[in-house]
Amino acid sequence: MRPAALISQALEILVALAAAPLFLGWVSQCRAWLANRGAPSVFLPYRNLHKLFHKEAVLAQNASALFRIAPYVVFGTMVVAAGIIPSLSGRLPLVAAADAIALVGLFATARVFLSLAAMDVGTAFGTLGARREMMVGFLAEPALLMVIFVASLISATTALPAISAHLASERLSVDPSLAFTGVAFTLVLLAENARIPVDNPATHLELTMIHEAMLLEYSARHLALMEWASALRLFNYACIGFALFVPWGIAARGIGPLGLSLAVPVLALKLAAAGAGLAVIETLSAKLRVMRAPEFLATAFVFAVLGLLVHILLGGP
Amino acid sequence: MTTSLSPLLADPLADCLALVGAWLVIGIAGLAAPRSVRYAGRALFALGALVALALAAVAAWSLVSGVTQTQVLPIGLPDLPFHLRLDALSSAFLLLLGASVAGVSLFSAGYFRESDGMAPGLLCLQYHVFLASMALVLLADDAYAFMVGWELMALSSYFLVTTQHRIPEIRRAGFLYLLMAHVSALFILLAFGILQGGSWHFTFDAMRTAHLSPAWAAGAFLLATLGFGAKAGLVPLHVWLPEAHPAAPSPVSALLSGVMLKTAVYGMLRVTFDLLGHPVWWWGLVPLAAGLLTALYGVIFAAVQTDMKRLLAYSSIENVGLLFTGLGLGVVFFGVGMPALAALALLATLYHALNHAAMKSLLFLGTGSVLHATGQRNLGRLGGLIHRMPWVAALTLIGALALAGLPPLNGFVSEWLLLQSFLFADEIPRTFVNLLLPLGAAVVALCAALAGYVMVKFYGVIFLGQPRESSLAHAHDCGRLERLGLGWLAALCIALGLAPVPVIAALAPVTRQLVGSTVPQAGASWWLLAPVPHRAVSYSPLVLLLAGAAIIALTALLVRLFYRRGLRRTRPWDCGFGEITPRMQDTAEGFGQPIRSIFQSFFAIERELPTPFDAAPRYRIAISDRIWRGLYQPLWRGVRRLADAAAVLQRGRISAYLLYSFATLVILLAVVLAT
Amino acid sequence: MIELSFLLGIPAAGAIALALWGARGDAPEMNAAFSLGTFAAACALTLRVIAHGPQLLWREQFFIDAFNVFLVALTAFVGLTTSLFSRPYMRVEVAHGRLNPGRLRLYHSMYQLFMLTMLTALTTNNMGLLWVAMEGATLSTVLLVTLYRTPQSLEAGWKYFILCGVGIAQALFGTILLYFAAEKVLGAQGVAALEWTRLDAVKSQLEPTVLALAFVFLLVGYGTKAGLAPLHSWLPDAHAEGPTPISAVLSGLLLNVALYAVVRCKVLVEGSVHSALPSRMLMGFGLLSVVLASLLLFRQRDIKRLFAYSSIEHMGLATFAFGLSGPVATFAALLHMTVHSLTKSSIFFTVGHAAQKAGSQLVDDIRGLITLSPTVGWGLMMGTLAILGLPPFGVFASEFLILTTAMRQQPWSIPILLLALGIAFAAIFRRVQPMVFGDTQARRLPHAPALLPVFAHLAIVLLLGLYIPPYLADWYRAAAHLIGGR
Amino acid sequence: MTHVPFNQQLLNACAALMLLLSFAMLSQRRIVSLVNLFAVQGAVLAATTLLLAWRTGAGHLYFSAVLTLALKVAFLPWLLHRLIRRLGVYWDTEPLLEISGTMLAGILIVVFSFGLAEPIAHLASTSMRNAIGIAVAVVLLAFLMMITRRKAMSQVVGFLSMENGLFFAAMSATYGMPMIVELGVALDVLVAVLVLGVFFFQIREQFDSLDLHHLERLSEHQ
Repeated sequence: MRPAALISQALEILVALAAAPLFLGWVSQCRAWLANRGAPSVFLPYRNLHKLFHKEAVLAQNASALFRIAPYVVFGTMVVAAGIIPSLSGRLPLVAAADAIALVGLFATARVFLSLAAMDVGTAFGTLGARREMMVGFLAEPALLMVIFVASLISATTALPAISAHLASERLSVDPSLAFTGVAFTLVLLAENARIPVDNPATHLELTMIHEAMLLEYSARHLALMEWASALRLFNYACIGFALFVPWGIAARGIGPLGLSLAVPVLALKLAAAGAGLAVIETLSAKLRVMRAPEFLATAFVFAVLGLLVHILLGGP
Repeated sequence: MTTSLSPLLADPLADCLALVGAWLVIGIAGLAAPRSVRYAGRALFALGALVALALAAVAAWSLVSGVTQTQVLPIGLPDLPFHLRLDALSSAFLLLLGASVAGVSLFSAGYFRESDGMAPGLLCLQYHVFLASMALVLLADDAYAFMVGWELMALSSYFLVTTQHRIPEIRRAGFLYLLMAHVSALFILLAFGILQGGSWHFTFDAMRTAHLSPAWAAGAFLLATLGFGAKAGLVPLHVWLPEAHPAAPSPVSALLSGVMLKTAVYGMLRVTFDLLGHPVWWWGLVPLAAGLLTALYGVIFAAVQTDMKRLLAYSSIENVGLLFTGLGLGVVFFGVGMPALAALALLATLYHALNHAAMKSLLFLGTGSVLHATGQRNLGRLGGLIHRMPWVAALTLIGALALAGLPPLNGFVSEWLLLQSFLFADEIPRTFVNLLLPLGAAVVALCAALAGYVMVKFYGVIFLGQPRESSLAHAHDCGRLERLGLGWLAALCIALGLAPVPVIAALAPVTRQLVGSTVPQAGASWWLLAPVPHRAVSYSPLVLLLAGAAIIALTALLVRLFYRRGLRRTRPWDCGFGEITPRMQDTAEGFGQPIRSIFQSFFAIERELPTPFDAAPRYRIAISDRIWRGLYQPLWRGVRRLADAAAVLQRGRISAYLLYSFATLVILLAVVLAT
Repeated sequence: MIELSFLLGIPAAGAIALALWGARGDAPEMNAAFSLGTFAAACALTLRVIAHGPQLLWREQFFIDAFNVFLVALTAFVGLTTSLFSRPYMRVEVAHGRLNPGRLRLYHSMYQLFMLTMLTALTTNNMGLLWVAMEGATLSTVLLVTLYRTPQSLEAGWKYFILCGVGIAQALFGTILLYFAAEKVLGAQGVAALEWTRLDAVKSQLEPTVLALAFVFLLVGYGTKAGLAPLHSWLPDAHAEGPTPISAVLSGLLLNVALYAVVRCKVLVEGSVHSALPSRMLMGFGLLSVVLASLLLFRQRDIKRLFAYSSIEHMGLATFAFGLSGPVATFAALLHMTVHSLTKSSIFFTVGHAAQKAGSQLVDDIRGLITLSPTVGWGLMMGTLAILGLPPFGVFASEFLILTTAMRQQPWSIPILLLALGIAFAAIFRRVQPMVFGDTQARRLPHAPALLPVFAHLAIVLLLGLYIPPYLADWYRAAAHLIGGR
Repeated sequence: MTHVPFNQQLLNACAALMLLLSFAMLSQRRIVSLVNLFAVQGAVLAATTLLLAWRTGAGHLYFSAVLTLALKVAFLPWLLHRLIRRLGVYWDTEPLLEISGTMLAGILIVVFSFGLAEPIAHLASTSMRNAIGIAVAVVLLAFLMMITRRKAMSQVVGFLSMENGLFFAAMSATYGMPMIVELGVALDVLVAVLVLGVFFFQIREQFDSLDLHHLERLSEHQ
């Protein structure tokens, strides 16, 4: 592979690492505005990470090695994931190693390690969180897979860049199946990233929290990695969304540095819009009871499958 | 080229026979000192492991060298001596057998002790007869030899299942197992009865050439599906499996789940593609639908189990479902004239068979070690073992992650292949079918995700958290031999996960034999798996792993470099909650609760909820199988009723008996006069 | 010639000798010795037939061909092993005070007489003599069934006597009709008109209607003794209440011989009646027996009754196979007769020992045999698995052929057979498993069981499952050709 | 209508008598007279045999006539009477099927057996082919009698009269069976009755009665 490809690959990852916390900050700022609160700085997440990294780590006595490895694994998987989602350019050597299905697999890996780590100390909240996380996951994962299936049936491949390139190449047309899957994807995104209505990232209200419950025992650098990883996850999901539904502006294979430099502002625009949209959804919707979450995700799953059927029935564009 | 090599390589079939014979000899040698654990329990099993390794090597060799050998043994029926045949298909499954048995036997060498059950010598005999009979099933080239091997397999494994024959439940399980095995064998027998096509030659060669009318052929296929399905545990014929597999000693459970179930898949492949030859596309829908149902059913039940071995048994049901799904998809593709895609689907099946053999054996052996260390099978009494038994915990983790289908381990590869082949289902030139099949993909995805759930429950509850019993404090890690066995299987999982391309290349002859086509490897290098060249689809676990490892290492390095602050151990925080006890953790039931509430309709649930006024409040929940209640119990009752009705005839009154004779006589005479 | 005279002479002499000295302490050995002699004679006869082909002896009154010679050998062999088994068994019975020397004498003498009738029935060429011998078999065993003089045994004996007597009377009527038809063809030349060989020669000219009617009578008659449902009612009682050696020979030999008679008649009738009627009847009886037996098996609690019903089931299977009547099916049926008699008698041996140990025939009273006496336990387990048709035992071989043939020729019968076999499997195994496995409070008995017969039988059955010696196979083929070969 | 020779008429009369006697036995409840009827039936049988022998001049028929006379007219009735006296069983209890019903069934059986004998009869060359039907009837009536009776003794008598029917059938169809067979049959019958005698005493000492309802224990119908 040529150095150009390597560069774009590295750039992709670095951008993701850098932009993920910012995106998180942006979303919470928008939420604050919508709630008529004084908004925190967009860079708050960076400060948090910095602070956490400089603290002394406190670990439960009976925490095993798994508990300490988990943050690195989760973080690592998220970074790799970021490396195979075309956010800036479609020319990504790593993509050869992992297509969309593998991407879903990567997310699953992260989730499993997260849950195992949460069960490791053996506290009430930890196991509770792990259970709920897996509950959300086992419904969200197939839904996401179905969404990707529709896209790959349309474009006859499961490699993300190829998909987005194919979709981008088409004339702008409202594919009904994509409409269905779009809704499904949004729901999955909300659930997977512990956003309202499934979870509330802002609180530690025991009975409702999912994601936070799993991190309770973490501190300092481990917590920092976990937080960063979850920011990355949100970022990745957003980028998947872009690649599938608004694939324009991603530098295709041929294009060189120029295309990249062009892609960056486009991505920024998309992220800003997406963040705002996310904030709006979160503000408008109310937190569901945990036991309602499965129905929420089941809806997502059904929508995705409907999208699949619609595609085969109408043959797509 | 084989001739230039040593005679050993020249004649793999003879080698296989020699090795199978060696197994039998080892088994019989066990009777020399049946009570001696050192001799029968350790030495002989270790020897058997070596034989298995050799068998795997031979099978691998014959697979790559692509020879097809036949041989006739002078035993069997007068007109039907044992025909044997070693071709790609049988070599592949022999490889599976040898590779996984090597690990299991190694483990067993350290596992079996003096117990109140059978003497080690007898175990040794039954165990090795079991292995030999499985090998015979794979090598058989005529119906009689196949059936002998098949039933011998069931019989020997029955004795292994009922090792602890003093426990009534285990006897019951054994009874149910042997009964189902025998009935399924009868179905298979009848399938062969059709296949020989009136030529009264029961050799597979005769069956390959026999011409059957479509109706007969379909009948044979359905009978075979019933027979092999019952053996493999397809819903609704699965009821025996979660009883029998946990009842056996763990190494035997490993063999039952890991290897024996695959012989059913082998038989299915053999009958469908080799003996019947030209399957009609709609046949495939039967195993496909049954497989999907089975997969979902199995994984859902696995999620709510509280006995670790039952949990694994149900997960085996799930995987069998996936195997049959792939097989059915293959039949459909082949039937509509898409051999390349059929090859892809069958490849997924074969690959998954290999994977499941490795990982399920690994996990069952892991539970065996836990069982030995703690004497507990109930998940509600385990926990925190990762501190006590690090080896078992580490090696089992690999198996659990693999079974959860996570990259870069092996479980994911076959899942990936299966999904890929589903992605082509919309190209099938049959309306409505191409509409329905993608839904199968949805089910598969759901099952895969649920498998993750199950594995987190399995691993987390056993090894993580705090010990739920004080007795667990002095659990001990497993011995060296057991470690070796577990390690071997874990290594298999990793190898199968990281190097799919060579494995697929090795399996290519099999698909060529079955559907006359292989999965194209164009554009693929040894590290890059690209089964569908015209679609830019590829997967490379190795690269993925390296990238991930690199990033993780880098992160760790950076963290070390810039933030070297200390690390302090203290009580868990748990939101500042006061004293925390093991009882505060989720129980197995608790962890399964979401599944239970979401898929309520699948279970027959009995709850025993405490009232606020209970002195000693108690919460009990019993989950049972609706199919058992809805199908088998009525069947049993029906037979009982029939028997009662028949008993009325036999009331001991001699006049009545005379009357029967009289009536028979008169009726027959009337019949004769009438004609 | 000389072999035959020994074959029939030795048991006759034995009957007389044991009638005189049957009460002596060494009578069991004498019994065994006579049986050994008979077996030797049978072997010699067999060798001669192998060497010189079918034999027609003693003014054509006796006829040995491929069909009956292996049955003769089998009968003599089982007779021998059973006598070996009954040595310790009967001693224990006497020790338990269930028998007195007088009855022991009756037992031994009648045992030899029974062997005589069996061998005569097998070897005779005269349908009339065949009838006489069959009736003689009943008479010689009926007093053995009632040997214990318990109420149950008397009842069993009475039913055995009446039902078989009536049945056999029908057979006599059939024989008369046969004679009647034969006279039309062969002319009134007395005995000759009842010789099977001659009848077989002219069977195509015999009057069909008469032979069809005759076949009904013969079938009902000999079928009663073969225990075909619904004529089977005497069988479980007689098997369960008599002393175990007698159960063994009744199951192992009498049923075979009766079925042999049926088949001989079938050959003649089919030759004359050019329709599938006889085969259909056999199939019907066979299926009915299999189904009814399996259902009645289901609720058995008495171990000997259990295996008695299983005998009905297997006889039914063999009859069904004869009804299928192709070379393959007939081959299978003959094989099935052989392996069944060997297996079933060995099972009865082990059951006898087990019942003696437990002092009861009820399944619930017999537990944990492999801890109590491993050899008996494993013997019973192996025998049961063999009779249930699990390989590598011979029963599997025959069932394999029967089922595959039926699948091809009479698919309609398959569901019935499947259900019945499944039920029978469940019924037998769920009773035997707890007997062999599990815990027991009973203590070992002093006397050593006679297990040589058990394992000898099982070994042969195992052999037949994996390897049928060529000459034996040739016999089967020749016999199959003789009977069903169309 | 051709002229029927005298001895032929006699034979037909004997045949009719056989049938009549069977019906009489069917209806008879006193065991003693049952035995007597059996003896008479034996006598008729012997007479038939003699007539046939005289007519055909077949030597072995004379012999078998003598055999019948000795066995079935003289010895067996004597033995049975002796047993009756020793065991004190004079009456049979109510039969399972009341007499009138039994009679009705008997009529049906006769019709059936004539229908059965028809194809055989028109083949027979013997001078009393018409009797074959009667022989079948006698056999089946004896069967019926065994079914309906409750006393061991009467069942035995039924058994023996069935034997008579068989002999009669042999006579009428083929002028008897070959000698060796007849001897064998006779021997069996003799042994059978002796065995039965033993039986009776065994049963008696167990249940002190010969009522068959004692013998209904071995049942599958718990």
